[in-house]
Amino acid sequence: MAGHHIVPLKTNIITLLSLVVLTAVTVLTAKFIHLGDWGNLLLAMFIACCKATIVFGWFMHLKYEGLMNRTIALCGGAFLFLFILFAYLDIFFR
Amino acid sequence: MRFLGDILQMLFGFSLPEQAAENVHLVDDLYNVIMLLSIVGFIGLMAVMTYFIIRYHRSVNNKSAYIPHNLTAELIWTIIPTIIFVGIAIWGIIAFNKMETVPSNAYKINVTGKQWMWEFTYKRDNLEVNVADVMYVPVNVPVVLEMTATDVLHSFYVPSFRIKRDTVPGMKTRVNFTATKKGDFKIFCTEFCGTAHSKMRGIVRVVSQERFDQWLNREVKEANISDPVELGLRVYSRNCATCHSTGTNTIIGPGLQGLWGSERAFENADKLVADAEYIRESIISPNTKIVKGYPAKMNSFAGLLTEKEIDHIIEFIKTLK
Amino acid sequence: MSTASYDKKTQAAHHFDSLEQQHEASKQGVWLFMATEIMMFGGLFVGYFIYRFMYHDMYIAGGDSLNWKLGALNTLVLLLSSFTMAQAVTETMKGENKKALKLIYITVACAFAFMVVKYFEYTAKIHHGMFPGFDLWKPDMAYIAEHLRSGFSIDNVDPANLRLFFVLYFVMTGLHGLHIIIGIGLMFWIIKRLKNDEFSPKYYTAVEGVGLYWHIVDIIWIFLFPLMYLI
Amino acid sequence: MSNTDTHSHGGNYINCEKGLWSWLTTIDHKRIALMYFIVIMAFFLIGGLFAVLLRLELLTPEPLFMTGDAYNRVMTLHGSIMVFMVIIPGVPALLGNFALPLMIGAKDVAFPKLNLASWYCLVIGAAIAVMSLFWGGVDTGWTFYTPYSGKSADAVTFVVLGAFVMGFSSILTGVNFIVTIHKLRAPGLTMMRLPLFIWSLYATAIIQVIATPVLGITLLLLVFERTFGIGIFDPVLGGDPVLFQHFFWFYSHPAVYIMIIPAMGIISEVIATFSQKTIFGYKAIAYSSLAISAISFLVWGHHMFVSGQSGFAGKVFSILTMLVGVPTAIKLFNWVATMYKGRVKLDTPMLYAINFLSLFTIGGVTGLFLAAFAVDVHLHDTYFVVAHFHYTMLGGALMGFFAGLFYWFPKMTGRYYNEFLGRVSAIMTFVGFNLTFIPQFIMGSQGMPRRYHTYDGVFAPYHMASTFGSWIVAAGFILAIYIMVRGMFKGKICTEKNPWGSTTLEWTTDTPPIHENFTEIPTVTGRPYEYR
Repeated sequence: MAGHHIVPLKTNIITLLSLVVLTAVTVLTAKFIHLGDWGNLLLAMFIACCKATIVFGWFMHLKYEGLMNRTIALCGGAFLFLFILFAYLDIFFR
Repeated sequence: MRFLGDILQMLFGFSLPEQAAENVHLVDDLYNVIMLLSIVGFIGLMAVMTYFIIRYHRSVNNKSAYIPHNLTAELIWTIIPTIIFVGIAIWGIIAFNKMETVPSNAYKINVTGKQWMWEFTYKRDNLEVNVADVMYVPVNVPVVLEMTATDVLHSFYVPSFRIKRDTVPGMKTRVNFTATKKGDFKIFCTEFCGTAHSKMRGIVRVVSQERFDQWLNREVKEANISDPVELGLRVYSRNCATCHSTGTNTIIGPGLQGLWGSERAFENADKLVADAEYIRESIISPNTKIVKGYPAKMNSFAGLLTEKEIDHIIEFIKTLK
Repeated sequence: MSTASYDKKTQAAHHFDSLEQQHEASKQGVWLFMATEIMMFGGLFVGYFIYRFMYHDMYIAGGDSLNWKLGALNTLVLLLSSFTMAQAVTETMKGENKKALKLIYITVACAFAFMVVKYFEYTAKIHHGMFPGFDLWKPDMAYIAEHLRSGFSIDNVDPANLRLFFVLYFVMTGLHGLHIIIGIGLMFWIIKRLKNDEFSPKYYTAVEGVGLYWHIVDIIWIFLFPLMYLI
Repeated sequence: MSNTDTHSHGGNYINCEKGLWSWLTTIDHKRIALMYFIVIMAFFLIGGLFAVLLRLELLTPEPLFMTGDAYNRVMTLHGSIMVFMVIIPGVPALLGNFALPLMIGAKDVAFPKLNLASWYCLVIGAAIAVMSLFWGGVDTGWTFYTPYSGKSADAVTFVVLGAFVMGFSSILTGVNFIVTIHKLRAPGLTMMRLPLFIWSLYATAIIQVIATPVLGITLLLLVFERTFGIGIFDPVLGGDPVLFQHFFWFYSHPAVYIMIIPAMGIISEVIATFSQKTIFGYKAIAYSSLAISAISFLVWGHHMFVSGQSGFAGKVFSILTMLVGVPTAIKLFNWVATMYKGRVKLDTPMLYAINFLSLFTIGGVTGLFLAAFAVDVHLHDTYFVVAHFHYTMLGGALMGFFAGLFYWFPKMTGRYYNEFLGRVSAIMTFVGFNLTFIPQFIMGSQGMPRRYHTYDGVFAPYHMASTFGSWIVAAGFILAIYIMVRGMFKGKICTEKNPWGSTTLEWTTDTPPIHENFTEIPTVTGRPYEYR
């Protein structure tokens, strides 16, 4: 069954390093690159989403999981994104 | 569209309130069309259902057919409702856009909703006039209301003009109309705002332009009269009348007649004679001394009434023997 | 080491056909619960984005007055704890309960470290009068002005709206801290069962469930850190 | 293949264990369903009592026997009890818990202990909410709009905490059902052979899992605002009350679909069985359940057209609200088409199903008025809205709920209810309901605002008619509950496995089912409604 895939130590270490690197990137870009308020916000969110997908994929074994668990994780994110989108819809044009 | 409204009114008594402003016919036409579609749809579906029940009742029919689905029928009753529903939505949006556009020469009135009364502020050559509960409006002149609230959510609703907008504390909302009929039209508060939410009603009085100017001049003149008792009465009528009567009967708070110099018993403090200091304190922080037998319902007026206005109220209460 | 209180779980509960089906069912149940965690914190993130759009200067001032170095340290601590938790799950799947136990201890240690850093941050904020609740709200505007980045001036920072930033800061990081404490409780539960040597390559559902929970708590901090401290 | 379980011995699930403790610690989904029956019916009667008190008070324009505050408290309690304690847990927790494992050939739900925990969440949450009565009740309306709910001196914190705890009952039931439907289906039972009630429970569970947490965080923020004095929605600090409405309605509109989709599932079952005919358009009904639960997350703005929300957002929400109406219309047409060339029999469940069809159609079409932007400006927060949501909630969800209760009554209790009185109660509720709420449509279109304790004399005749109607509908529902309770203890014993001649799995096991539901797990070969 797909559920029993054992993630080797090497993969876990690579995942950890990539997360630490991305944290450094997000700190540097936020502190030293000024792209205006929207630019910074979107860049920080993009990096955070990359880190989240890495954690979802490797640490939480989503890469080795069946379709159902992936759709559940995706639904959580998608409905949250729609909530933010429609809330902005109201605030932007008020 | 007019005949449609009359037929429906005759048939079902779904009469909408009178049409007393421009663009109101937009709402009524759409309302009547949806009503017609709904009645046709509902009666049609119920007729078909009733026919099936009678025609295929178990006592009459003993062999049920095996019809799992029928693509054409399903496509028809998917596409047609979608077209009708989205069509109604688009019509509703167009009608809203027309009602929403504020003409440039609109006359501005500020509306403030506060717990359980409406207050209207008119500007006339840098002089401000506050009026309570009755809003005078010239006929056939586009009017825009800039609205806010001081404490909780309220909602300014005039059924005859088909307009409604919440008044949100800390936010300016606007609504506009052009009254076409003279007369008094009811104002309701339609956002729940507490104990006397159902008493928070007012009147839009639509009058001719001359009559309006004459009224406004008198209000402006009155606004700067000097007699404190007269001013006290005006402040009383705008802020205190909803809960305190000038007699002895209780509305929500105690009656004010004979208050000056009388002995007052309190729930949470010992007795004292009512004097200027006591009245001022019970306006600024009402809950420190609550009169026996009354709920702690009064909001503080700190920041809402100036020192001068409180003095006028005290003068006015002195005259209430 | 007490012998296992009951033999290693090889039989599924009465309504499941096999242990495998029970494992898959519980994992899916945990994933659904993770979706609810995402949506719950999501509500707070929507509040954050909306108020950030409405009171931008206040958010810049509030964010700058936080100590981003402590935030970065906390992020690294949580990432490390995520790694050790993931590795612990791998060890349990391989049957190495001893190693898994050590790794879980490290994860719990990281979680405590995170809470200690949080404690210092909170006391510093309260010391500067920035706790929005009760009547502790006496914002030390000089401190905020001093930390404000260039290009933004202190005079268009309205203390009332600034309080909104700190309301969201304390609610979001406080709720996140509460979830860390729940995580620590769960991990002590796993430690007790590891000591009982209950888990085996055929049955390790509980460890994987707690692992998923811990990773979600880490992801929420991954989003919280830049929003609060950096931008 | 089914491994024997230590503590299941002779008799059916009701009498296989004795004593209150065996009930309070049961993990059998059928027993938990009966425990839900007691809690939900008790709160339905209390909520209904408050409704009759409200209508009695509104008989005359001037106050009759309540003060302003008392009216607001009764109005809020009626709303909160009916929404949080009766309709949201109603069909999914009670009938869903009983029928789901039986209909998919499983021995129990995936997480039985979690199932018991959700029952306790509901009871503890309800207890916390009812405690507010001792501190003066709640007078904010069931929507708890800030800033009034932030400032009100009443015990709002208790009801809000109660609702927060009850939210967990909903989430845990949702998680339980999704995993059960995915993992515990009988062999041969593919997704496209699932009975339609299971499809509706699946669609409802998705909403319960995704939307309820947002209500949880909203209520938590309101509790923080009231207890710690942090003013997140407080306009004095620049907080935005409209943001609270966004948070609240993001949950509460999908919540109205939590109420109605399970009832729709029951109607599919009842109409197929009592027409003895294959359901018409199985795929259409199954997919429209999913479509409704998906689109329901994008329409909440139609509650805020006039609340200060931007015009543009209102227009987007108006069009999306119309789209969510389409799958509902498809279902209605498919149900009526099922009766075509069937062998219709008007037993009590079928009468309640026809009540559902007629009343819910009115509820649906009046939704068109409220979704059209310009008309909603006039009709928002008037009695038109009150009548609309009663037609969908009472006429839809509750009629479906009672249809389901009477439909599965023989299987649940092993006894028959009184058929004649059942039909009388169905007709009484239909007549009383229409007499109560048709006048409210007329009042609403003439501008009678909602939640008014005293009102304008011009609306008096409508209120009077509505109050008379409320007595009849109350009598109808009391009769229905009386029939069920009496039937449970004194009804004619029913040992017949399939009293209605239905083809779904729960009618293949014996009445009332044994603890493990099936002596041996059935294998499914065809589609669920094979009435040849």
